Amino acid sequence: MTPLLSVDGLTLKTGDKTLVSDLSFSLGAGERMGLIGESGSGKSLTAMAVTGLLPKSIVPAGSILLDGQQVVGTLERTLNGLRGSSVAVVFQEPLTALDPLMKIGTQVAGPLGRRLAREGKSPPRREVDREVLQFLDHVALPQPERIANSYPHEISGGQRQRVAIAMALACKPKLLIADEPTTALDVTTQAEILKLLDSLVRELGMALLFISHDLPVVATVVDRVTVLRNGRAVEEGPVKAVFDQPRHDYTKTLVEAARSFDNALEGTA
Amino acid sequence: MSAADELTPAVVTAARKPRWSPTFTIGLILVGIHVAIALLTLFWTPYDPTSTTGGRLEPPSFIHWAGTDRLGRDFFTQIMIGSRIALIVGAGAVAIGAAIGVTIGLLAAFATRFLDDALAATLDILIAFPTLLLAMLVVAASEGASLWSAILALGIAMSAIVARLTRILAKRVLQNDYITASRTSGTSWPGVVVRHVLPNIWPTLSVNFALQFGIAVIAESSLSYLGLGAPPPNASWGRLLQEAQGTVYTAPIGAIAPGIALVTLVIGINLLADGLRDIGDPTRRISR
Amino acid sequence: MFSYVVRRLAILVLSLFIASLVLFVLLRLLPGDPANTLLSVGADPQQIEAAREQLGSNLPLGEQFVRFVGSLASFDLGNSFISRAPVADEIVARLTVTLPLTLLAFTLAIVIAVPFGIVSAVKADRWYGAAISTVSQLGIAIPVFWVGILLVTAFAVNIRVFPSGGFPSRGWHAPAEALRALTLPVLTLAIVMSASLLRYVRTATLDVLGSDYLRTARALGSTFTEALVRHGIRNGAVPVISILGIELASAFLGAVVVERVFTLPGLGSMLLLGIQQRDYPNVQGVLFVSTLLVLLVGFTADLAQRLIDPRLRDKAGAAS
Amino acid sequence: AENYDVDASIKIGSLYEPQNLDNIAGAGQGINEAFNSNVYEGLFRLTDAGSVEKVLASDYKVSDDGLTYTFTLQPNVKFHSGDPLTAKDVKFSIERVVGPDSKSSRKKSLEPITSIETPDDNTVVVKLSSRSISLPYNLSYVWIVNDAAKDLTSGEDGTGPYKLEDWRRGSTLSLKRSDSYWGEKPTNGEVVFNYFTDATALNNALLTGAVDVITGVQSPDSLAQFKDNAEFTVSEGKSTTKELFAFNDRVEPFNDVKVRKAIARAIDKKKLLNSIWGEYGTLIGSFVPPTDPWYVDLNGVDPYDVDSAKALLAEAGHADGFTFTLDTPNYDPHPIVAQFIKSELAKVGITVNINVITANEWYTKIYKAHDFQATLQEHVNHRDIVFYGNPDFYWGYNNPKVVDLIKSAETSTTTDEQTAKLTEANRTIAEDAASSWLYLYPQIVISKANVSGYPVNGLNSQFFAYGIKKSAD
Amino acid sequence: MTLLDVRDVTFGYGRQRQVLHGVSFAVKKGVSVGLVGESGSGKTTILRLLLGLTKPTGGTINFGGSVLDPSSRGFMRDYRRSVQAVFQDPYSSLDPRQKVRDIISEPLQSLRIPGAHGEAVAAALDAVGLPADAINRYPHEFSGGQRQRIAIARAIVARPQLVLADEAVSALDLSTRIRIVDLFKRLSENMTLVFVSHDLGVVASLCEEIIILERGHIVESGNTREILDAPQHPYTQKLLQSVPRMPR
Ligand SMILES: Nc1ncnc2c1ncn2[C@@H]1O[C@H](COP(=O)(O)OP(=O)(O)OP(=O)(O)O)[C@@H](O)[C@H]1O
Ligand SMILES: Nc1ncnc2c1ncn2[C@@H]1O[C@H](COP(=O)(O)OP(=O)(O)OP(=O)(O)O)[C@@H](O)[C@H]1O
Ligand SMILES: [Mg+2]
Ligand SMILES: [Mg+2]
Repeated sequence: MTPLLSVDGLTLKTGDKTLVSDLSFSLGAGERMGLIGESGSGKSLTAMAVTGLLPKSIVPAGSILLDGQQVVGTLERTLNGLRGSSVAVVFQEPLTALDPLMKIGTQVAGPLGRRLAREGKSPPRREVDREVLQFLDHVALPQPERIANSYPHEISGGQRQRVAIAMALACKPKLLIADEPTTALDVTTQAEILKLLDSLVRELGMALLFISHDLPVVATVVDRVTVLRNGRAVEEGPVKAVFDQPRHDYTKTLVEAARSFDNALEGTA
Repeated sequence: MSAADELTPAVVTAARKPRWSPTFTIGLILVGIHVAIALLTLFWTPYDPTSTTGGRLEPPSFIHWAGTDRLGRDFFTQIMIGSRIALIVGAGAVAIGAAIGVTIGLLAAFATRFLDDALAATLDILIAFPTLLLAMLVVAASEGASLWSAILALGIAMSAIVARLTRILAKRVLQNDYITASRTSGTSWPGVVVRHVLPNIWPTLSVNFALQFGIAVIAESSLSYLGLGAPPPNASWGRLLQEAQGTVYTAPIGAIAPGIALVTLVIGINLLADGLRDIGDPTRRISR
Repeated sequence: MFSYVVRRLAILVLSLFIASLVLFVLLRLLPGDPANTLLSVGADPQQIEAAREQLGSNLPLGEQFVRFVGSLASFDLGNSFISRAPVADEIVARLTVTLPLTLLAFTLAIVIAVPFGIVSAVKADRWYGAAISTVSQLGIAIPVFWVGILLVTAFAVNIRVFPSGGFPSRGWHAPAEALRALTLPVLTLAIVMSASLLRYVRTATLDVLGSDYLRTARALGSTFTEALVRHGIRNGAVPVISILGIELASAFLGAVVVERVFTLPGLGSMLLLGIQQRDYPNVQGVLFVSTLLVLLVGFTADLAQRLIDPRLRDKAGAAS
Repeated sequence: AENYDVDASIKIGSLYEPQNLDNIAGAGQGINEAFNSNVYEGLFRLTDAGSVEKVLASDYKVSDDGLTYTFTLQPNVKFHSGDPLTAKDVKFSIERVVGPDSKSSRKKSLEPITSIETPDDNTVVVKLSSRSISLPYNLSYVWIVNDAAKDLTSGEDGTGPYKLEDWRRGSTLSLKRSDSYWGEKPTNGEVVFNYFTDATALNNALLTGAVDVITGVQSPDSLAQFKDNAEFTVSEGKSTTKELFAFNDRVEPFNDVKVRKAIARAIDKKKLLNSIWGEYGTLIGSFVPPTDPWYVDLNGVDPYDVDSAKALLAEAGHADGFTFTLDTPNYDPHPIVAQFIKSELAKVGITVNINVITANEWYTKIYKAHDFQATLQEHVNHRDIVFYGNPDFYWGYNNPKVVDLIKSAETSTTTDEQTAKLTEANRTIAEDAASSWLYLYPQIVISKANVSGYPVNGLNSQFFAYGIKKSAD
Repeated sequence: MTLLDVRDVTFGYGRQRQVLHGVSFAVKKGVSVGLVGESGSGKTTILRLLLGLTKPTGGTINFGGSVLDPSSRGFMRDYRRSVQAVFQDPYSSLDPRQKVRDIISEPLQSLRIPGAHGEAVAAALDAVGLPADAINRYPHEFSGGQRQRIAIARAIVARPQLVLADEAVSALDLSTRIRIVDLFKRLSENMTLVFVSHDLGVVASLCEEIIILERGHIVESGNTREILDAPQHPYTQKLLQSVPRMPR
């Protein structure tokens, strides 16, 4: 069976500068993979390349097969069909990812309506509204009606991030990409969101590409990781294997660092 | 792990040369030509600007490149002097607008909330005011209308806009942690302004000054066109255009040449401003 | 929202009062005597004194101001020193020229600037996007009156399709003629205004294009156009609306010049003439009315922004 | 154009919009243009040719001592409001002009009037304190208005061939033929004055057909399009407008006649006139235009001669020249004239500082306060040499001989005597170079070829519209 | 010896927004303190008070026996020499228009500290592990970790007794974070550190004492080890549970 996503020899350049080089990995349906690496290592660019939303100044080469469809060099129209149905993204910054001038309910209804249309259904407004509330409820937002009626600035960062997740979920994509979805949040909120994400992805049987620079965070939600450094994959494998026996020096320093903070907490330093 | 290996990536990405954009180059050339001409007129012009030796409204020729005016004076000489006037007007108005505007803007940025609110509201009212109309009034009425009254009026009209911009920029700078750091390093408020605020608001301000310069040049020419600007000994382009409007059939060059001179200068300045915006801040990084 | 409107109106009235005070003082500071205008070579000094008395321009300043504000409160702008006609009547008559001129030009400018501004931002990497942007640079650098002169030369003198100036004596009772008379002035003003407006639209569009919410919408399957329409218009409108307010004010300023170029009997020519003649009631009246209009436009722009942007609404609510 | 349209609407383009509608309330020259003999009539009228003819006065008698004038009024004259014209209206109208509220510049010339009597509805008797040979001429400026009229600044009640139809300030003033006019019926149905603020727009308006005739062409450059063009008629009339370079004769160095003469000789007026007016306009060498009876050509008194100018300056003790400020009104043509003077006088070592002022300031600073060294001004009036007989006038020329000549000319018994005296005065001021008279403006009227019958001289900026004919093309 | 003594300090932005409710704690010389709490709990506010940038609305702060009084110039001059700060965002805490030399020497100049400034700057750079030639460069030429080193160099150049750090490592990625934490650890041997962070792991590896803050109240404080091993307050427990761990 062909994997849901297979990235092969992906290279991203801007001018004569190479931002990501020769990156390959693949992800089967329902699989969960983490992309880790320090800031600027090309994680977000890779995610954008997968959705075909790279800035115009960045030129991709190589191949990205998503749900059987080539993404690199493909017409915008074809990609539009792919986005939302095969892949959906949750971005890092919850404040700016939502339209500040639109009520939450309306924003969630957007992707939801598109999915329903795709499925050939055209339910009445009331029906759509109800389903919006369901999704808000799904991401454990209290008082979904109030939230649906609010503007983004009226709810907290954690709540906004939940809304962003709800919007992505409303697409029922085969692959969910989460680009550092919790970096802007408090530890306690982060823990809640991670748990939520974990359970929802499982429940809906989606594949997950989880991006973060925070090893422990990645470890809590994925099965496999790819470690990026300066746009190159330096190591790849199951979470446990990579974190227990890192082979690459870079991975080693990352793991050591993470463990040292863990140890400090445990008092085993 | 030593600190040294941390140096590699960042330093490589950072060594970004200011981009010398074509816009900037074109702007620089246009403005440079005008500045050069203006400086030249201080020492030499093709003809004495007051000499009436030519014929009446001669067409352009090798002797008189842009022909002559009604009194037989060389028109090209007048246009050249126009460059000087325009540059003086622009620079003078910006200098006045900047001096008043930056001071008030900084005061507002540092003031207590109440005073700041009051100043901000006043500035808003002033900006809502048809300030240029008032400038017109002042010029129209000032005893012995002179170039300087036009410059002063334009400068004052400009200062409210500069003040508002300065206030916003300074407030933004003041939010940065380096200001707090500077305070905790024992630097006084005036020290903070000189060390941190001014250098950091300068790039944006200077772009704005360039734009205001262009606006002032246009405004002065409009005032002159309405007969409210620089009086006769000063060959302001606006006045040349106004005078030439009556002879547009017999000597069309008069209604065109000063206009082109004006437009090239203003475009040059605007392009320069755009270019400054692009390259002005060498510290700007591609992404953060 | 309601309390905001009330507060805003209070500020408006206050601004207007301050504005008229400034106007009043500024006008009296000007040298020159309105009585002079009524004289001609040959008049003798006693006549001049008589004229001053008749105008009330010999009263103490304070008294003049009290009179002025007092009559303002009863919507009376006084009578012209020179023509003796009620200022308000003349302003109303002249508004029938200036308002259509400004509003038509403004509308035309928006009609030009918005689509072209959006195209030049969305297609910034295509030649025509760059071309639009460059042409708008040119538009910003050209003084209004020169555009007027060039248009007259091209369309009125060379190919005589439009009148070079003036307004039909029957005004809007001859609508076709009146519109024809306004065509070139409106074009002149619109060309210059649309250039600067276009740049603001372009910037606002670029901001929207770089926004995360647009990226999010696209990442969740909306097409580029759909996302731009759904999210871009309102978000782009917020900064553009406040600029529109300022632009409308500058349109009025441009109208003064344009009315001069095309000899239109509008507020601008009334103002210029009033300044020349030191006809204080006229000048005061025009400036007062134009300040009122500008403030009202600003007020409307603020309200419109608040209606669109809930964040502004809440800020106001929290502060009050 | 004999086959003309009796109901035609004549559109007249002009630069002189009236400030208001009353010529004694400071309405400016525009009101004379629009209303004199069109809406209002006087007892007399100054014709376009420069003679004085009877209008509302059907006849008049002068007593032998010249101190009593008895006027008989034209019968059956009605005001536009329908009231009949009576002697009371005439008395009221004259008193208005000499009254305290009057801002008329003619007030002074009517000073000899001591009383006005109205023995019956048809007769007016005017008594004078001294002889005034110009009384009929001076009365041609006095509009006869209805004594019952209320608002004359924005309305009218005259006896003329036209009624005011509509006045849109800043734009147009329309006059409609009055059906109850006592005299000959106008040859058109309506005249509309279209006002412009600049000469170019005015020309364009004629060119594009927005107006039929323009009253005063301001520069020769626009004429190129109209001359040799069969669509238009260009007529050059005789003007009374003089461009004057006035010295303050009270102050150094202009109190020295040699300096004044030197300056007069240092300026190439021919070149100046050519610069401003091309081939149009006239040099007159004094203040009196050819349409005044006391005109003589005085160009020879101080001809252009730089060398003799220098010599005169040296004689006056200014061999190295001197510096003075020229207060220049900020409107055409003064600024450009000032620049010409500056460059001309530079050749004889005199430095001119040009100080640009507004028209308003001109009145305050120069006309009232006499606070100036030299200035530029255009003087539009007919027969205004009398100003040189007033030592308090702004230029401060004080020659007792001229004062006396001008005063006694007014009390002359015959016009010949008056003419002789004023001619003498004219010659004297020229010899004194009381001022420097730069040139006489041309008076150019342009119309569409199908329009005729308009006045071409425009004396005192009058523009009689009743004879204008427009052929039905 | 007690360096800082904070007593019943309350603070509010404006009348309604009470941010700190009677906060009391002490900082002893040589004992670094970690201040932990969620976003908005008042950590930065406490730091601003300690820096004398704002005045408490109630309570007092004592430094070396005298009351911290921001309006007293004489006191503040001495105080500034003793207390310096490092901030969270390495991008906004350095003036982009100043060279590293000017940035680091600013406290020396402003506090009129005598002696060769050049040497002091070089020593500070060396202490934070930056090459000596860094002084002629601008901040934007450095990575986030390096910038934070520059900020630390500025804080220590005048040899203060107390350094206050506000989320000084939160913006850095993991590998850089550990190195900066190591640097702080080394420095805290010579001076006292008050370290504000929401990251328990960082505080645990750096500070001997810990103060847990919840919405302007101190809910728990004391020896770090003891509290982490046996958190008493439910809030502390929740915090501790939320920290993601590496798989074992
Ligand atoms: N639009 C762009 N044009 C040019 N270079 C870019 C652009 N966007 C990002 N880059 C560069 O590409 C590199 C990778 O960026 P990317 O955003 O993928 O990093 P990241 O791994 O997501 O980092 P972070 O953890 O900070 O989000 C960086 O060096 C960045 O400067
Ligand atoms: N200038 C200010 N005006 C009004 N309220 C403020 C201001 N600064 C902070 N606050 C409020 O005070 C409270 C405490 O803020 P503070 O910055 O001290 O929190 P913090 O613990 O540092 O949070 P973070 O971890 O997000 O930095 C917050 O509710 C915040 O909204
Ligand atoms: Mg990223
Ligand atoms: Mg904080």
